[in-house]
Amino acid sequence: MTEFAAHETDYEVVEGEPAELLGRNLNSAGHLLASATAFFFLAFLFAYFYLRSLNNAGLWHPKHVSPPVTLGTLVMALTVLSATLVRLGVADQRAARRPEWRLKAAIALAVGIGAIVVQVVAWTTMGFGPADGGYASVFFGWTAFNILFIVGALYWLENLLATAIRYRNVPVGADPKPGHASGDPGRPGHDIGNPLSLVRPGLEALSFYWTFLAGLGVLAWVVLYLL
Amino acid sequence: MSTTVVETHRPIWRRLIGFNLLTGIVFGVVGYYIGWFIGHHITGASVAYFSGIDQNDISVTLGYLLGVGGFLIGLGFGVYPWARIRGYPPSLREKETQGASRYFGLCTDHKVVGIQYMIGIGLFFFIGGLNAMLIRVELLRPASQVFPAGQYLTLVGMHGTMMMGIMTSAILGPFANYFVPLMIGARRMAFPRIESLTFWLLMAAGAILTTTIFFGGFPTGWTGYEPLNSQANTGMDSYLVFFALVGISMCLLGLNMLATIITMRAPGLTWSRLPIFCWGVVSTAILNLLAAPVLIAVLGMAVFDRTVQTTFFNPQGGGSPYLYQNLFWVFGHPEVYILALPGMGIVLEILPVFARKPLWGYRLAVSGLLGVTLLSWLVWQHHLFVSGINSDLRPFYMLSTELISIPTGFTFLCGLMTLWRGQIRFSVPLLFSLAWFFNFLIGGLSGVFLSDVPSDVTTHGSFFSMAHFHYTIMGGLVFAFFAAIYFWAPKMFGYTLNERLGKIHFWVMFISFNSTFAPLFAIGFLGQPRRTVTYAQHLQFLNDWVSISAFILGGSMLIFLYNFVYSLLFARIRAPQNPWSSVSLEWQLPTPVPLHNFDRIPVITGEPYGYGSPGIAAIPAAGPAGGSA
Amino acid sequence: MSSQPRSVEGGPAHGRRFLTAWLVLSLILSPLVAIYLGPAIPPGNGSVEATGQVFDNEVLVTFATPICIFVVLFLLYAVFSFRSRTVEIVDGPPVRGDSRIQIAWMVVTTVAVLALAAFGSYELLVDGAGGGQGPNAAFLPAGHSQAMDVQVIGQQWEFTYRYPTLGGLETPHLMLPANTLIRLHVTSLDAIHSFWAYQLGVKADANPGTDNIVYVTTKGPRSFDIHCAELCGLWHGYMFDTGQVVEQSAFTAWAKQQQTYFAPVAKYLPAYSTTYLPDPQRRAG
Amino acid sequence: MKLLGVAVGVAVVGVLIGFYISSYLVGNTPAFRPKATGAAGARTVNLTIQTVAAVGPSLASNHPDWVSYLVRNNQGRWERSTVWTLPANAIVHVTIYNFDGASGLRNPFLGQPQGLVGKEIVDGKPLGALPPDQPSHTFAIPELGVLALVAPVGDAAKNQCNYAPCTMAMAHRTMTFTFRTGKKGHYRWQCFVPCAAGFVYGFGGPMQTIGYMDGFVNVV
Repeated sequence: MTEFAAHETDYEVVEGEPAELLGRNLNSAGHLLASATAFFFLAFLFAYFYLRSLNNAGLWHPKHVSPPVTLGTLVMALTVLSATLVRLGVADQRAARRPEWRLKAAIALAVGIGAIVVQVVAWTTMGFGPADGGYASVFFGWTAFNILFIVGALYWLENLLATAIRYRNVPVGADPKPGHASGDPGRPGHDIGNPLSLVRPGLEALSFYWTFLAGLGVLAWVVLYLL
Repeated sequence: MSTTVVETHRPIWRRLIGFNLLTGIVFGVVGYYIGWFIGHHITGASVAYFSGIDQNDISVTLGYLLGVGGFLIGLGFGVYPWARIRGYPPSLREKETQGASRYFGLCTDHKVVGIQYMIGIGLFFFIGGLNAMLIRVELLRPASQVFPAGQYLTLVGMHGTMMMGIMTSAILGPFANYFVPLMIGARRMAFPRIESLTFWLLMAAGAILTTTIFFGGFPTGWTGYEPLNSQANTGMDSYLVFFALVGISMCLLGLNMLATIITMRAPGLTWSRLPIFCWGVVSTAILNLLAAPVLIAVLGMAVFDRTVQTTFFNPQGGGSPYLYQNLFWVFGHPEVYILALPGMGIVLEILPVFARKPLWGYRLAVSGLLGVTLLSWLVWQHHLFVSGINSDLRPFYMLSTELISIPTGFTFLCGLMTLWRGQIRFSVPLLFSLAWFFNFLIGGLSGVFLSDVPSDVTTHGSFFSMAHFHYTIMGGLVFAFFAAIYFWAPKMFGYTLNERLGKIHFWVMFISFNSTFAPLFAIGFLGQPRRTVTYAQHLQFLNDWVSISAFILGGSMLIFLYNFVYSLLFARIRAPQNPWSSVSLEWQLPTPVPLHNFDRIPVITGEPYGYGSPGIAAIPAAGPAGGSA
Repeated sequence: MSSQPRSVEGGPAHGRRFLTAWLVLSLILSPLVAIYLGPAIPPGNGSVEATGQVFDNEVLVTFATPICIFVVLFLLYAVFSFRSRTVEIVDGPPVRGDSRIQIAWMVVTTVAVLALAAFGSYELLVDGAGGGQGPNAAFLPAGHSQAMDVQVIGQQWEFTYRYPTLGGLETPHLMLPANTLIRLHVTSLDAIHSFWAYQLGVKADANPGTDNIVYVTTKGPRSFDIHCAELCGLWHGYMFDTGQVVEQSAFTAWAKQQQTYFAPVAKYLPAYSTTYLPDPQRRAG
Repeated sequence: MKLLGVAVGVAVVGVLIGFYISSYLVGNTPAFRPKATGAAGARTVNLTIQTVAAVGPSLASNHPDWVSYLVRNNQGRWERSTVWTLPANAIVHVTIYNFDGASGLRNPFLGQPQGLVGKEIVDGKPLGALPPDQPSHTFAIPELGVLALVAPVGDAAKNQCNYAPCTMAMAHRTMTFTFRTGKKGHYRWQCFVPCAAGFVYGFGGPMQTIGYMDGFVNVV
């Protein structure tokens, strides 16, 4: 009982936590986030089939509404490619092939941004607007939010890549300069023994989530363009 | 408000500069106007009929979103993402300062966030309650008198939305954030920064909802049904943005809770040793995590309908109002249990302490909570019994709705049997817990009427259903909320709340609560629809009775407020470390709880409610340092 | 901190005492509720469906009585006979559950719930119970093929009514012949309304573009209140009206009078249809 | 001392906010009471109102572009009030000058006047019913069964009135009709024509705001 009241703990307690705790946190968080995302897009899936089955005022899918199949397929393909590259990158990272995984991650990032660009082009060049009936509404809503989630995942990827690049010359186990971890050099004292040890947990969680998101992208592609 | 405050000796003007609430507000206002101008630039004259500035939904919505962004950046939420972009590894170093200032900004200490939540939610609970008082003022007379019809609808909508939105976190916010890490022997939440983010998102949302009156209010009530939603003024955008932000906050809160309880339990704390309150949090968090995204999605569709003219809900454009009703209630019904489940957890957590007995049928109680969590997904169309969709499925929804009373019954059985043959010691928390059983009983039984279609045809959308969900939500959630405050305040604030004032508060609140909402069952059966500014002459007596009781109910809240302020700021009677001599983990910590809770992670060797059996180690022995946290 | 617990044995047989009290009270109160309170519950006997609802409410309230008594009595009994009378804290017996009680409880609640659901479903499916059941419900009341069609059109903020059998006559007053099976087609032109004929025990949401059918069998002549029961905008609180059930002869006379009164506008009315979707207005005000 | 300053500041801000909110909550156009003539029980009232496409900045600062009803007050000036106090069981002679174009009805049935004393006169000619695309507005008190139509100004008409106040020199139509106020009560009146430009179904904004296309008739 008295052990509890011993004294106030200092930062080292938290900052000194083993990397595998962060790993477990991020792992569970990645799965939870994926399930939340799934429920989010379930709403749009439901909207698609519900409005399609009702076809109110015969305006579900007017003649002139023709989705941009080619560009849409390209978006989907780029997303899947990016996710695959990240998965390969994880393998490299596990095997301590640091330059290789950094390269793959960079390409994956570029490919993901490419997907966003292509989607924007598709929106601006296609022959119908959001007001053109049920299908157009679902199309715009679904693709827009899909892009939003992709941006989030890419931000995460960029974080990990940036960390890996910033500490590329730090041998594993060495100490960084004070205040590096918080990004606030004004802070005294040390933060994290080994920043690079914190990259892999994030990377593994991300690769799961990013793959899942790409899978949802494939689903969107099937529903919006093939059905 | 907390004794962990260590006064920092910097002049006040120095403390006001930097990332805190003040800068947050300033940045927020700036962000709003930036968004407003952008939006106005986009749709200047491009959309012909957006003639007046006041009708430009795009400007208002963009303004709100950028305003929230600026608010968060001003609070300091921008620092860490920016550091990550530049490649710094994750860290918890920032924002663990001492002093009162930490309550007005981003703080990653879960205990600070818990207290922030309690004060912030209390503020908006107060505003929502004031709206209710004004509603009852209007209903003192059958004809519209004090408020014009439109403003009355805004009052109704703000009351409902405020309560159903902000109060979703009434238990998870203050108490789960504060006590789950203590109960599971952890030093922090899994994601402290997200934890703080959920709170400030909620505050931004509440502020946005209150600004709806600048835009003429909104007429739809808390459900925001389409197509009335698309017809409404720009005040509607405040509602949409508010609820979307609340949804994001709920989702992240649930994610954080689940991650924490899954990964950060102390060694030896198996799932079957988890305190029942944590189980209540788990089941609620699951609903938070999965239901809120549906809400965000459907509100996103509504925003698109209002801004870029999509036709999700416009039957003349290939949409359907039913789509909104379905999706909204897919979220909406789990949301009702998001409000109810934590109450069950709290009550079952408090009873053993004051009955001096182990929780009766622990596994049954847990299965009850999880059963409600599961079933709450299968019942949403009982809100649409008379709306004319899937009428052949009504027997199924009738069955699934009534099935929920089985797991709910488990909670009752466990609670009652815990009292049985106990050594009951009366205290304010116990009184509120017992009242919970009575209120929830009435609420549940009236729910059977609503779930039974032939009876529902008359009661649907009448004051009967209104009385029903006030009995379950206010009688369930708010009573549990107060039970929790009186139970845990000694640990949270270090001072005991005045017992006598507490008992006065309880009796006034309990009696006036029942005399407010019991007559509403009759009013509903006698044919008064919800949300109407007028009603039939012969119902005036009952309505006046309800109004006066409601004013007394409001007064009881002031008694509590007085007790709270008086005990914490003026009386300042130091609370013992374990005033209820409870055996659960959070009470074994010193008061005030040190910054990182445990200098050595405890190893749990026994079940959480070891009352009456000395054989079981009541106090978990402290294990080797490090452990699993 | 916690001293030796009291032993479970000894003390009066609380369980038997409580159960007897509960049984006695329920046996006394439930019949009283069934006889006196039950029939008094609205919506009354304005129509066959309303009578059915009253019966339904009677069954439910009778069924709820013993449950209510059980919990309340249990709380009172426990509070009064198990309160600790010692100054120092004494623990109760460490009882952690009793599988027999748990199983019994589960069985009882499950049976009760299933019985309730079955009863409610039966009551619903025989005649629709006066609730809106959409355009194509599978279960229809007997003799629905001879039902008289009346259309209820909700708009902001007034209900108007069309009689396809009277040449699509439209009128702001709802008049129904007595002792007839009526098929109400409820629809809306703009926002969602809900047509609630209180004394007839009828409620059906009016959704734009939807034909929400509800059957009601009128009884003798009477007047009944009509409310909008779904929030529909500014004047929702003022969207009420009074309808009449009259003898067949009076009904025909009234119909003739209305047809002459509303002759001028008749030629402008659209052909009778189950739903109407006028074009959205985009013209300057 | 500092605490006191904070307290005072909070109090001031709170009072200001409270004042704003309460002024919003009870905010309404001022009630207008036309002069009534004749003995009690058989009183007659003359009510002159106009409908205009946009109420204009001089009469409404916050929504200058909204369509609105205006009433001529006892000094003969147009004022924006849609809350009128009328004596019980009185004969009310209403004159409507309409400066607005056609919007069209959602429910053509509402194109025929109802519940009036005698016929509604449009520019001197009695009105049977208006075709659905014609009506510019309606003046309806559903609880009294009163419904009067407002005929439109043709799109081709010269010298259209853009926003209030409009002069009689501008293109307009004149409607006159008479109705009885029933027993004492608090009746709402509204427009059934979806004339709110820019809102879904044309039924937002002015159509759902007292002071524009909605109001009260207080029968005392």
